[in-house]
Amino acid sequence: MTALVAMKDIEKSFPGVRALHNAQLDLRAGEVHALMGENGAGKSTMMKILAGIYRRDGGEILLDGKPVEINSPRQAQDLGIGIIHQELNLMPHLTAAQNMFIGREPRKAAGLLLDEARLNADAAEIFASMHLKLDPRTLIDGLTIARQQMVEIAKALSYRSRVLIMDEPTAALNDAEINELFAIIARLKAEGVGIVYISHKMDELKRIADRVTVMRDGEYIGTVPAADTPVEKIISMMVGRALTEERPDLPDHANSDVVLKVKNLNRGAAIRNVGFSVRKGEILGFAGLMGAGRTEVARAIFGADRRDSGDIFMHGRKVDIRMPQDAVRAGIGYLSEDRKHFGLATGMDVRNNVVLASLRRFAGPGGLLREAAMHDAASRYIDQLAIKTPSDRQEVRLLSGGNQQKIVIAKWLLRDCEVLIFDEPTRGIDVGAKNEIYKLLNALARQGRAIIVISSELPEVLRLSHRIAVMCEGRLTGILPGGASQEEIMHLATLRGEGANQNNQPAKGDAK
Amino acid sequence: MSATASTGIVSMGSKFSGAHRLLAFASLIALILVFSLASPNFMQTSNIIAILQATSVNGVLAIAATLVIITGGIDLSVGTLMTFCAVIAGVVLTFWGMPLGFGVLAAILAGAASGTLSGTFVAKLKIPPFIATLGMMLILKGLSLVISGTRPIYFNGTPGFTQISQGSLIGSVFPALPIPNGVLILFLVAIATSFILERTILGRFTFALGSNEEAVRLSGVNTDRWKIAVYALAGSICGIAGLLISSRLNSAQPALGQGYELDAIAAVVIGGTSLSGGRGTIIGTLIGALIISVLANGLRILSVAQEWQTVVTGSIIILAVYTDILRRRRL
Amino acid sequence: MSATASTGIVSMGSKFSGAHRLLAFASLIALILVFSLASPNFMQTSNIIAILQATSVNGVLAIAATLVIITGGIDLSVGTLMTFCAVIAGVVLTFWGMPLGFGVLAAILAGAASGTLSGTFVAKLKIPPFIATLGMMLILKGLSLVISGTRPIYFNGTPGFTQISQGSLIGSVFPALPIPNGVLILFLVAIATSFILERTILGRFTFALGSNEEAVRLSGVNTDRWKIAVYALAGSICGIAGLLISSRLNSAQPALGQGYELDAIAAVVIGGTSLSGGRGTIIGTLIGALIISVLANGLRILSVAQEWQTVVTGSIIILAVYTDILRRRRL
Amino acid sequence: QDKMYIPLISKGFQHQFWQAVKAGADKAAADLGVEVTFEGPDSETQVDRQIDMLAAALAKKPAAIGFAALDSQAALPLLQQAKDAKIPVVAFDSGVEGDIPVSTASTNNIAAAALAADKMAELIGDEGKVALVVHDQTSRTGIDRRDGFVNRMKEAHPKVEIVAIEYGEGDHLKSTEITKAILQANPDLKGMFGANEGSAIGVVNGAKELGRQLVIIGYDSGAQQKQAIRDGQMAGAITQNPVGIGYKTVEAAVKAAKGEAVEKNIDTGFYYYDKTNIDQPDIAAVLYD
Ligand SMILES: Nc1ncnc2c1ncn2[C@@H]1O[C@H](COP(=O)(O)OP(=O)(O)OP(=O)(O)O)[C@@H](O)[C@H]1O
Ligand SMILES: Nc1ncnc2c1ncn2[C@@H]1O[C@H](COP(=O)(O)OP(=O)(O)OP(=O)(O)O)[C@@H](O)[C@H]1O
Ligand SMILES: O[C@@H]1[C@H](O)[C@H](O)CO[C@H]1O
Ligand SMILES: [Mg+2]
Ligand SMILES: [Mg+2]
Repeated sequence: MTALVAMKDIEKSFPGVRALHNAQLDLRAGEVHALMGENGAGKSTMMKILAGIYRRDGGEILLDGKPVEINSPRQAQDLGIGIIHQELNLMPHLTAAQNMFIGREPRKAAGLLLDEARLNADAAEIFASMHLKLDPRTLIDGLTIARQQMVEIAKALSYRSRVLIMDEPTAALNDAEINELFAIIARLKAEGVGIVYISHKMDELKRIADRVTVMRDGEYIGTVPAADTPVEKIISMMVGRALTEERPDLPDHANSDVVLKVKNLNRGAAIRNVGFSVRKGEILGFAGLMGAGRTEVARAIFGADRRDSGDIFMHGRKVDIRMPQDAVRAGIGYLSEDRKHFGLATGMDVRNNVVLASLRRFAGPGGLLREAAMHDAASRYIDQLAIKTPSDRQEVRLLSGGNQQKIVIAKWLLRDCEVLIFDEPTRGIDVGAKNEIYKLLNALARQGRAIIVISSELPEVLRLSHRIAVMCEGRLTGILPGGASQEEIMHLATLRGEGANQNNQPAKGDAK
Repeated sequence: MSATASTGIVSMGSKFSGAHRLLAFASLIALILVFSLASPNFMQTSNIIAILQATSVNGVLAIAATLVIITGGIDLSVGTLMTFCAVIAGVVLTFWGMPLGFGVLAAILAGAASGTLSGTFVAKLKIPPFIATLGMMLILKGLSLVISGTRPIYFNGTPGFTQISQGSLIGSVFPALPIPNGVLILFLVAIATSFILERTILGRFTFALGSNEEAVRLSGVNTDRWKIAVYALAGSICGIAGLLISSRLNSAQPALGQGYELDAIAAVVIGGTSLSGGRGTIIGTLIGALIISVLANGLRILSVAQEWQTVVTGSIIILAVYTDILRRRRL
Repeated sequence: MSATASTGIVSMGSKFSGAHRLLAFASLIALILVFSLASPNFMQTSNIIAILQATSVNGVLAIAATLVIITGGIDLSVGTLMTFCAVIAGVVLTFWGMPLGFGVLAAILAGAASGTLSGTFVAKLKIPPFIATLGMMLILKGLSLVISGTRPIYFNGTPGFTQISQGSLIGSVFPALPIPNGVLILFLVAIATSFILERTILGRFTFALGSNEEAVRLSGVNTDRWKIAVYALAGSICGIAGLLISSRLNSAQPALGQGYELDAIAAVVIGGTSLSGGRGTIIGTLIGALIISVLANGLRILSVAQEWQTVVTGSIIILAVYTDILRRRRL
Repeated sequence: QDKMYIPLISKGFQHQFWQAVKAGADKAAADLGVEVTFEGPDSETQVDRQIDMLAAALAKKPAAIGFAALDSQAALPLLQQAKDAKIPVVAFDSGVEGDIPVSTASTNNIAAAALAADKMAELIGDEGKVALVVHDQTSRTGIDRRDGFVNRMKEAHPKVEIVAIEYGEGDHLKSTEITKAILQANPDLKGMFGANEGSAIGVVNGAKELGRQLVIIGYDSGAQQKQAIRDGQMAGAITQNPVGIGYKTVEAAVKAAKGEAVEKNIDTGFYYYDKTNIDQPDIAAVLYD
């Protein structure tokens, strides 16, 4: 059978970067085709060419065996090609429904007026099919990243495309939502839609992919069937070598000093009486479903949001944190889950983003900046985290999503805080680099830092955490030891209602 | 990007937009109260009408500016475009002696044409709106002088012309309410523009462009065309302003106009529309324009020395916006 | 957000910033060439000096505006702040009869104080920069009139005062180069500000604030303090402009200043600094300011009728920026 | 009502000329025991702003109004309103067209500028190139002074050539730059006329900065202009009698409000002053700082 889409010998360069060289992909109707590769391998670029956003420098694209020119997003749409972008592309001031149907609004009164009722009904229908409980009239601005991502997915579905590109759709989703998405994918597949699926979550391959195409450094490496290719094989195709997985070590911290202690933290309905502590050298994982309030807790501790009540102690001494700068001064760093809005100055270069939280350290007399030292620091992390960038002067905006995430991590590593809170640190990061980051977190812990990792990926929480705090609806429903099972976590993560409140009692397993 | 910081606050505001809109009147009401208490001459029908009349031109200009600002742009040419349109009406009515309707049409079309040009500069040539409309501001200013022969054009040959702003349709029906047509037109323009913004596809794109133009483009929309349409609509509204002012002055004053853009933009921003785009209301702009004229009128009625009027106006503008911010934060 | 559309263009420019900076002169050079060919009176030492001197006040104001604009803000008060500082110098030197140095210091400190106030409104009270500085513009305008008694203050009691702008240190060393001190000061201010922007922590935060203020705040930086510092620096630069203009006119003219902000901001934007913040250069601003004065001077030398001067100026501003955009796109 | 209230709506506020008018009005107010306010728009182009000021003044139910119209026709409806409300209007400065004003205290700007032209011609030997820096291209005073000067030259001094007319908004700095460009373009320029205080000072500054000697004739007074005349940088200038205009306006308004007869036209006069007569008491009386 002829492929639905065939991309051949695709070439694409940006100033100073060859993003694609001899890249190829063929997609059949009714298949899920995973596109895999390290951060910066060229996956997004390849798909943007298919979606009419970038113009290719060379090669050809065949649709149903016929060559096509795709010069604009509009043309791609007309050809039945839809895309869910890696970076959210929403209008924050518009509602979910308005976002989904922008440019395709239902009209009334002979096309003169918008039919807002039908717009909302149409959106609600799609949400319902996704089992998504969301009022179509909600402003995007007020949604969490995860829900914004769901809106993007709903939008893509509304086009009823024959080819659907999903660029890391699950990066911001939790398990329940991922399950929902996979059910949708299965339905689309049955309808004969061809799906290109990009993800760094290896476990997803086996669940939904039919075939896997691997890219490395912008080049085509190979296409293999998903079912009978071991994940290790795919990983080695991606990184060019085999990866050894480090077993988590679960040291006992019961006798180490408590570094950070949080008591009676409250903020509206989002945080209810949360208290816990983290010891020197310990990694405390935070698990929970979307909206459980983990991010809120982290932001409140960090002083990014005001809190209604609650005390924070460092080494037993109460610290007054009103603004992030107070937190950083007290030795607490927070890596936000939303890198684009809260993590990066995307218009600035790699170097300046890496040093952003430590800039004072590089300022000499008269505020003069020591660029050479800044360059050294940035270069160190570019090497250590394998950040793919032409130089430390490249604008961050031009890096691939995963590499942007690494820069945020580098920023906080350089700042060297005693307590580091990582909110979804590996979002969008490739397997190889993920491994590096896990190693790094472990090393930081061994050096005596107290670390909090918030992650929606249970395997990640399980693999990293020395203890696991679980939240549900703004409450801390329990703290489990490192070896806990997924079932135990899920139990606490769904423990609703007042009874679940730990009422400031040290949670199970919490250090006394 | 820099707008991100405020999203938290604003989004909450929009949650309570009903209450908030009501409260946005607060600064205005407070001002009116203070002036009413301070002088018996303030709260009189004739003075209220004078205030409304004084608001009409700036109000209409501010409505035009609101549209462009919601797209994330700025329009510095509203003032001189108004004058240009007035001059065009003068040419058609006085120089060519054509009937009233043609003059009205010519002014509005001239506005639309100029807006289309600005919009094209911005959308197609990617010239920053500040520069495109600054250029247009100067071009139109010069052209008004050239076309008019640097002299006011009087409309004495078209007796109906002064009625556009100074007559009172309402007053002829309800003699107790001699509200001048200029004020009526301001409210009609406000209602129509509000309707376009909230109910039509053009309005939807106006907000969408200001919110995230790239996202709109990636959705396959011809953003350029819509942006040009917004500028053209804004331009034709400036044409209406041109009719209002020249009808009020019974003359097209070719040198007037520069500097008016600042008052118009100030009304927009006082009214809560964000200069970074994506957010704004016509009712807010109306309130902003009213705050400015109530302030000017009230301080004059109180016989505040002119140099102090300026100081007080500056302070109250800051205070009014601050009060609004506090109120929204508290909600 | 709305900046996204243009990002593609800008990024490429920045890669070749060396070449691009050189090319940014192109519009300026082209203008100079055209005028030189059109009139033998244009390319003469005395006229070049006249152009430079005509640039000095606007150039310094534009440098101040550049700082604020890079943070993503806007400063409408630069013109009236300049006047206010001039009046303060007048008070210190003429009313109080203190020595020259005190007047200079007072002007700069007054500027810094006013900038600190604007910055505090923006950073602490979260008042949009447009409103905060619009309010300050009016307040300062009024205060200048009040303090001076709505009369110019002359500096006849301080003979050295006119030397600030009109003397020529360079000329006293190289008699062939009678470049007035005003021009020298413009360049010194430009170099110093450029240095601060590119090399110091204040400069880095200026860009960072304009790029993504929230990200900077969440990096544990006291963004408010740095923002206030930027406004204060901008204010003190306006103080220098106040000294330049009053030295040149040998008087503090309390009524002058409003309207100057537009020329200053225009110079900034023509110079390639983005009104959405995070990007900009002082050299660009200088070029922008020079384009404006070359244009004004050249058209006058060619005896173009004033109404046409305006038209041509508007067109060339659009054209110059468009050429710049095309050039960057091609790179 | 204790004191009679008389608002003066002028064409400007911040110029020294207007401040002198205000001073005269304030003096009359003190002498006659009435209350006076004085207001004017920022620029002489802002016809509608002046109308708004007039409307606010009417709302205060004044005994009489002093008004210097930027455009008489534009103000007609409000003036009619004043007339209907029996509020007498006294026109000042360049007057108000029509029959509404009970009295007009104004300067004949055309004649004044013609006098400047005659003086200019005399000083440059009745031939050669001259240029004008005028404060406004469209305002009554700007037009009258330009045309008064230009037409007089054409009629009486045909060998004098006017090579440039530019407008500098009365802004000292802008007028300076304009002057320098004009001088640059016309190396053989013999004289320049600055049509108000800011323009005249600009011409003096521009000539000084370029080190050019030429015959400069100014308009209005002010400390700087007087100094320039004393120093010989400026040959002479026309002055009106702004203090007198202000005083007479209020005086006439008070009379009219009381129902007394007032003179229809009060010519407040204009004078040419130079080094020789600047300290004469009659001239010194009409000059201001
Ligand atoms: N507009 C651009 N300008 C310059 N370089 C770019 C641009 N877009 C992408 N690149 C570069 O092209 C390469 C491929 O990027 P791409 O985004 O396709 O990677 P990716 O495989 O999607 O990575 P990730 O898994 O991190 O999303 C990277 O080196 C990136 O920095
Ligand atoms: N900026 C915001 N505006 C309004 N509500 C918000 C905002 N951020 C979070 N919320 C709400 O606060 C609650 C807690 O969200 P939070 O992001 O802290 O959850 P989380 O446990 O970190 O989950 P996630 O996996 O989604 O990050 C949710 O109901 C969310 O919708
Ligand atoms: O006579 C006055 C003054 O000269 C002023 O400077 C401009 O307006 C005129 O009416
Ligand atoms: Mg990608
Ligand atoms: Mg979270």
